Amino acid sequence: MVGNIILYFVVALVIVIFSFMAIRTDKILRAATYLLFVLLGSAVFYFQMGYQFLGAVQIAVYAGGIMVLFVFAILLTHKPNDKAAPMESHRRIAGAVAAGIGTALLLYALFTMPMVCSSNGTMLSLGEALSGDQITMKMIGEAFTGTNRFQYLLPFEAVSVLLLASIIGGVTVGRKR
Amino acid sequence: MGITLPILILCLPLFMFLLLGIGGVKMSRKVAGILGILGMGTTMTLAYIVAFTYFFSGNPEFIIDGVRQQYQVFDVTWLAFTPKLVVNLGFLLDPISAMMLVVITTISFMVHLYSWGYMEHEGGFQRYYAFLSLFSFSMLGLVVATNIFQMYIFWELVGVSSFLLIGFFYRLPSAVSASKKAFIVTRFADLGFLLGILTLSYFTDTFNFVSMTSNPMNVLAETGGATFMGCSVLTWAMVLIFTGGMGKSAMLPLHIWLPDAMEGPTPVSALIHAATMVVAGVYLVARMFPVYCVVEASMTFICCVGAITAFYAAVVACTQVDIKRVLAFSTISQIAFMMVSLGVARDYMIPGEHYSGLGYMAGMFHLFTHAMFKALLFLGAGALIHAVHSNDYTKMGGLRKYMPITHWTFLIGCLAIAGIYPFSGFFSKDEMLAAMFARHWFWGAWMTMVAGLTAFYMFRLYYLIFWWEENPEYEHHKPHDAPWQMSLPLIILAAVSCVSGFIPFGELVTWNGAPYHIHIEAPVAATSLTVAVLAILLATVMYRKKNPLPEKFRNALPGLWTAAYHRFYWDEIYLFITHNIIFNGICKAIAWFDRHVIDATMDGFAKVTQKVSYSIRGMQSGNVQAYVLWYFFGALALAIITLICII
Amino acid sequence: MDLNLLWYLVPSVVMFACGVYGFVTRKNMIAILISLELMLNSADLNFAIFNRFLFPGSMEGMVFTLFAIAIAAAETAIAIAIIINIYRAVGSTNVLESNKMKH
Amino acid sequence: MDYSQFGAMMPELIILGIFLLVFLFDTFTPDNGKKFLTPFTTVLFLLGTVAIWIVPGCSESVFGGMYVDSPACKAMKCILNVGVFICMLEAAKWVETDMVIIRKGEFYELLLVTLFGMYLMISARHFLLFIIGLESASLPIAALVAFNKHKYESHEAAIKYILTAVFSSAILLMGLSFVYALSGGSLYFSDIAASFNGGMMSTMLLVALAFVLAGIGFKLSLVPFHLWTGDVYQGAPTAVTAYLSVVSKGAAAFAFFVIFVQVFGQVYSQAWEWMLYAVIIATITVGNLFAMRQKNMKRFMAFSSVSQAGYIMLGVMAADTLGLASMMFYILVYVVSNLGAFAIISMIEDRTGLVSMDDYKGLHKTNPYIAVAMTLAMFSLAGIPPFAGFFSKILIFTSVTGSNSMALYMLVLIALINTIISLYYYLLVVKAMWISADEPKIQSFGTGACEKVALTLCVGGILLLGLVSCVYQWLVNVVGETFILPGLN
Amino acid sequence: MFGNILIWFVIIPILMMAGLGLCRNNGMGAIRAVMVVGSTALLALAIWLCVDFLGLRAAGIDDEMLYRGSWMWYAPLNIHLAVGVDGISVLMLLLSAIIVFAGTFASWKINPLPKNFFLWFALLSTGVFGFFISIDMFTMFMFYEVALIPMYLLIGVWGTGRKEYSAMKLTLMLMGGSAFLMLGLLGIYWHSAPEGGELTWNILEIAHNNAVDPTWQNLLFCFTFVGFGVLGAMFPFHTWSPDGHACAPTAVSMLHAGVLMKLGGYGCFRIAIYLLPQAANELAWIFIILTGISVVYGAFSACVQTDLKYINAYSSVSHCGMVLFALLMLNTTAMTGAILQMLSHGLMTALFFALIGMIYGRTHTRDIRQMGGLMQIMPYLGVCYMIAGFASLGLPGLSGFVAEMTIFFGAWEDVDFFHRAFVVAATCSIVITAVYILRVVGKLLLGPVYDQHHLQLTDATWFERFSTVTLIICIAGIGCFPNWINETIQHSFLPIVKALQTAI
Repeated sequence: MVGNIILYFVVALVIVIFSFMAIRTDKILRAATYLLFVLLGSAVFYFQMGYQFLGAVQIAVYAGGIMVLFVFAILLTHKPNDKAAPMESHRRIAGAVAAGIGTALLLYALFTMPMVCSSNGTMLSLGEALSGDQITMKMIGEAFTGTNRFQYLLPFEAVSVLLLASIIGGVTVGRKR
Repeated sequence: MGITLPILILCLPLFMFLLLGIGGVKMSRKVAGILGILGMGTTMTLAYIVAFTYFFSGNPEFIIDGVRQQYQVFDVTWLAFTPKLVVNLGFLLDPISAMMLVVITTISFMVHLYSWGYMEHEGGFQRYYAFLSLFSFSMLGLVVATNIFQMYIFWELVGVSSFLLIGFFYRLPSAVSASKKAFIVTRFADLGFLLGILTLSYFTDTFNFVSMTSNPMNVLAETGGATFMGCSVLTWAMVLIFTGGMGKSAMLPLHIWLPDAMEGPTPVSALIHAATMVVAGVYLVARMFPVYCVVEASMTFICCVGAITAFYAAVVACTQVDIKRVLAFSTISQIAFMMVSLGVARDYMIPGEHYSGLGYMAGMFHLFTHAMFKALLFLGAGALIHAVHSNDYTKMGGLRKYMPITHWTFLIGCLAIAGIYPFSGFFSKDEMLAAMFARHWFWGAWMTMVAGLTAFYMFRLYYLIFWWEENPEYEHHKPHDAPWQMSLPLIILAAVSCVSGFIPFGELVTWNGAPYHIHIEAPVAATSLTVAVLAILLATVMYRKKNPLPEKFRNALPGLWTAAYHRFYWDEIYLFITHNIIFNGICKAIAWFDRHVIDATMDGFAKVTQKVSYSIRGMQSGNVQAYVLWYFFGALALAIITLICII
Repeated sequence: MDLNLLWYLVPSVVMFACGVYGFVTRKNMIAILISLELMLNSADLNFAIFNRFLFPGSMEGMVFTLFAIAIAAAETAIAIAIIINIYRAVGSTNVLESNKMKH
Repeated sequence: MDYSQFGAMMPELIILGIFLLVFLFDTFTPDNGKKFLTPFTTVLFLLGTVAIWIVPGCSESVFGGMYVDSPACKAMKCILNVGVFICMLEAAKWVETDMVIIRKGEFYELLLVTLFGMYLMISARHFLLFIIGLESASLPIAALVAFNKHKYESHEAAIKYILTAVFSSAILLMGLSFVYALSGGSLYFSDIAASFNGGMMSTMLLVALAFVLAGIGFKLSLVPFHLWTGDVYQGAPTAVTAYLSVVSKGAAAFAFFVIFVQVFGQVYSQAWEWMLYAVIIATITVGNLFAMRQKNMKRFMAFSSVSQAGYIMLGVMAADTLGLASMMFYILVYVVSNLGAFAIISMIEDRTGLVSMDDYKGLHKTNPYIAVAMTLAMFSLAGIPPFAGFFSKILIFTSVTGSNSMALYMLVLIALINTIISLYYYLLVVKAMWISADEPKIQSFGTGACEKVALTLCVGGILLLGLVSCVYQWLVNVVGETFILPGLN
Repeated sequence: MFGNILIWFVIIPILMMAGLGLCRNNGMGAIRAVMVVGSTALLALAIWLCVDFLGLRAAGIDDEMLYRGSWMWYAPLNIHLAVGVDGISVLMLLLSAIIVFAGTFASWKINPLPKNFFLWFALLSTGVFGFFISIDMFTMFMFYEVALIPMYLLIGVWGTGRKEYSAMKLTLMLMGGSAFLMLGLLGIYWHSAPEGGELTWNILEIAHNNAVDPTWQNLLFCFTFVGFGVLGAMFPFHTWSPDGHACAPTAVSMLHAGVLMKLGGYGCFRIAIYLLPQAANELAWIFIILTGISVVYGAFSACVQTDLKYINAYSSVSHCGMVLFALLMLNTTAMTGAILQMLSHGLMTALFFALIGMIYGRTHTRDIRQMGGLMQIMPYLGVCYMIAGFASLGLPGLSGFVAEMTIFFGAWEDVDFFHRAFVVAATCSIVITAVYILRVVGKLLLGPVYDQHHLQLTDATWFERFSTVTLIICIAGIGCFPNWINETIQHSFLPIVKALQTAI
């Protein structure tokens, strides 16, 4: 219980701080690294919430796959001494305002969300939420291969088409001529 | 009476107009002239037949128990505004229309004949005859109108024929502007006429003269005592209708077009602007006479307008240089005379007055005689102009030796208009003055004075043309009498002017059809004769031989003379109003407003759109981050604004 | 004190906001892409959180997240391909230089 | 598990089949056989379209309600197919040009895959499937936009497109996560609709709606989510621009309708009616204001299409069967009109490289038929009778005012006033072609067979679609048969 | 469907377009042949219809509309292609046919692109004829817009002067009007039947149902009246007219002023007044003010213009204002006068514009200050111009007089001070009309020749004579024998006036 809270705070801090640093640092490679920490932090949250498979996928796909893409891309497009000067200030102010209003609005929305207030005025704690059945790999496997309600064979097939299309697209864009 | 003759009377001139107007280009002058004269001659004959049949056949259609009837020969529907308010075209025979048929066709025929000589060398000869036919048609249609709307229709048509004929010499800017002026001024007056008809017919539900005049009290009853701005609506209606007459008959203040109308060929002036069209106003009042009598105020109005105009025109006529202008003002004055005469007449017996209907008869009588002698004078003036090639009496003088026929006929005309026994003018004028005196001594005295002025300026004119001193230019270019086509009408008209006073007019034309026996009122006749003779004597003294007397007179009253010479500045006032106020002040302002306010507003919408379009183009800055910023703000704004609105 | 969904949502929202801020303020296209990853990740996290705390009995949200990760991968792949492409064409990945078409 | 359910997805399967055949053909034919690729694909696609048309639809939803191929959906797919077919014909010449020819296989493959994605968008009744469809429909387009590798604009357009697209999908996912939170644990459309009731309003719902609207609005280029449109349309190859402007937009509009009316219909008047109201006004107006001063024809068409999207959205505003039918009809008419215009723009661009409106001056002297076709397309877009655009506009206006709400009348009034502005700029094109006295810059040129067919189809559509009422009647029938719309609140 | 005679009014122009499509681009002979045959056929058809219609009426057939036909078009919205004519439509069709006929001859030598010119011309005719035969609001509106849009190209391509600006302005303003109109029509449609009844676009059925909610009527009346009023050149929406007319080619000016502006007036009473009688009674005063201003304002503006076409355009503003003004008096006589004024104005403005075009074609200027004494040089044209002028200023025997008088007498039936005051103001316009007409006639035709180069100019050619004579005959015909037209129109107004009276 307490461990969970401590873990939460650590991870939350990691996410917040590294998110912030990822968008503030001048060095692009560092930004990628900070992003990695954020993603890993998210993965930890997934684990903490009992979504082991999701966490694993997060680490494998994001941290493993996407980050590699980023690093390659950065190395390919990076020039030495390519220190980006910061954006002009009015843009930064505008961005800050946008982010600020966005945060405020989203948080307001979330804190007043009806589900929170409706069920006897109480919210499930993490422990209560985790008290049900664990999600097993079998369940996930069945969900991904079934065609009934709450089974996802069709999206699974469809997303494969999407990935294929992305590959073709990527290849097309990447081809020399 | 069958309808063939009346229809022919109307259709023949119309047909001649179309024939000469459309086919004229292909005709020689001679053919056109002969056709025109023949056509008019036939019309005249037919009109005589009709008129004489009406007056003298004794047919019960026309006369019952000695009272002449109004007889509608035909009356066909032309346009039905509402089931009740229907415009008919018809042919009304009654004493005044029959009399007018005679006058119009006679003068018209004379003018046709005369013009053959007068216009011989002018271009557009065929067109001229076409227009004359058009005018004759319109004028005939006007006088035989069975209803006020038909009258209005032909009223407009005579206006336009007058326009066309005044502007006959259309290459001269002065003729063009004179014709424009004539048309627009009369048009303005016709507006009043139209409003009058609108108002009147709204109450009577009919346009028909017979049904309106046969029971005028009914008309009054139908208005139900409605008033507008303190006057009964019937007064308004009748005064407005009279306004139309004022325009056509050149009453003050709508007289300004008539002197300018002299820009037209002189025969045209004789026909239209002396004998026929300009008396349409008088005719109109006579036509509506019983209804006018119902509203006393309108009669008073007519009297006042007539009296003022008569005097004004007579004074102005004393100073004019252009002989046609003098005649024009004389015409105005004489028509005003008739107006006053009508104005003093009544259709009911005023206790103690025997003469209530006399003014009507006298006015009509004067209309008749005036048409003859004024046409004579104009045609004579035309002969003079033809000989001297100028309208200006300073270019004339001493012409009696060169142009005897013209001289004698002109003199007869002058005597007639001056009211000297036994010429026709004496009789009619005498009756008029008698009627006026009978009504109130003021009218009589005032108009006697006008009669004196008339005699004076006519003889002034006569002497200045035929006596005074010879123009030295005659040696180069000797003036001579006009050819027979021109002389013949002069002689005929002079003869008529001599004898027509003896026509028993009162037997033929009275307001109610009942005969009236004319007898000379001795005191009145004596007074007017005396005044006339004195005036003639004065003119003789002043103008018979070249002498400095006129110059002295002029210098004695410089202000009056200048003002009279400039016709008391009416033209200038009108010019100021029309040009400076209406044209520059209103029209230009409105046109400016239209372009720079209304149109600019419409263009302004386009311009503003364009401006906005340019001003928001920064939104599309080309930077994807800015795009996303807009995107994000847009999404947030949607949520927030809806949130605010709902909460 | 117990962990409930709001605890988890806060870092998620912050991540999202950082992503927005990063997108509009970074010049390097890859950095912008990194910001986008933050935003996508935040949304993914949301699904998982809602699933766990609101509907613990089902796994709709989790599955959605799984697919969303795959989609994010596809997006990143194509975006990176285009960025590399543009780098080859103009020799720069500065987004400010890609504004030839405007107004 | 019942794999036979895939049988219900005939349209998707057919498209995927074609995609695979093209892929195989492209991969395994020797280089000298490649020249048959275009006719092969085009004919195959035509056959596929016919097949989709013929194969009866299935109103039953499959995969537990995740997918439905109702007649209305099928009708929409057929409309899209018409657009894609014309696009293919228009692109036939372009894909044979030097820089593109080696990648023409990819061009067709990507085209087909995106079409597949759009099919999924249309038929999806579950947000997961919808998102996948949406992404399949938008991500490969980025590759298509970047197709003109020798042109800088193409790259710039691609980067702008992909960054905005990813951003919008992040927003959309965020919005959907909120929807999920409110939905009762299911992302099936029917479940969400059932879980909403009129009383439940919350900030969260508003945010969710706004974000979902923004996310789909990106595809439709609704203002203010449209800013990528101008640049991308200008930079992309013309064939792709044409595709982007009609087909992609059409699918998104249909999906928009389904989502907002079927899923969120319960909160129509409380929440999204006013959002959409504002967005429509902004879209029409801003699109017009931008379009009226554009000189580049593609950019011009971009903003014109922004404005047109606003009119399309009026159908959603109506939110009933008539609205949907009118909207679909509008899209169909828009497809032929816009593609007619793009056919000409791409023809001229291929021949001469000119895309400025000023270059079109005096076109009627050198290419009268093309000028006439362009004029018809412009008139149709402007909504001038007797061309189809007039009917589509009027029908959609009629459907919007059906509820007799004064606010909607005012919306229609604003839209109508905006048609004046749009008429202005469409007439600018007509003016350039017909009225300008300048010497024509574009020489007389011949048209290829494919272009002729494409143009004939478009002109035929422009002339006939409105006058022949059966198309609209058919749409009303298919929509009425299958769409059971919830009562709106 | 093809058995209905009315449909042929639309089919013939379409056939003409098809025929023109087959002609070569510069095959002047073939193009003219198609146009002459087509326009003659239309004229013949119109005359035949007119005669037949009068015959049927004389035989006592008393339906509101004759030759009715109705074919379902857009079933979901109950849109029909519904046709039918009453006396007014018949006369309007006749007018249109005459002007199309005259316009064909007036543009005998059109250049450049004759084929395209006549194509658009025929499309415009299609719209005009279609509008007058329709009794379904939707098709009416469609044809209305069909008639508007060819104007842009006709002015833009074949016009003169600031043609691009003017064409755009005209098109946009008229389309702006039709935007309001469309909204009005939509409103009427959605209120066209009582609760639960079947909605309809059919004018007769709507009038019969009389179900438009009173609160909505006022709004819809404003929309529809303004919408049509823009085309009727109602103040302050008239400014397209001077510029548009000034720049348009001859035949287009003729058709536009002659027929197209009549669409506005026709629509005003057929839709705005007939279908929304209650609002018409209630709100007429607003528009009486506006149209009353139009009448006087247009006349005053015309007085100071120097461009012949501008003069005529402003005069059209005045005369068309009179049409709407009379319609708003809401009684049979005045409305009859309005229709007569439409006919009269259509014919005489067409004649005016034809003549101006012919004069301009010779002198290459329309500035009256640059011309003078043309009567000596081209007497035929001069005489025709004067006749047109006289018709315009209301000379008896020509059509203008009949129309104006009917209007005044009708308008005078409204007794209150407000109406009377405006009628008096309107009557004043006849004087102002005389002023500007005579001003033009004086400067242009009479007086000395201004420019000696003009002395070499020739008079009218045969096709020009043909075109003008046709129009003059019609003008004089109406002017001399108005009653049959008058009766026809009055009869057609009965249902409308009845609707108005029951709505009070």
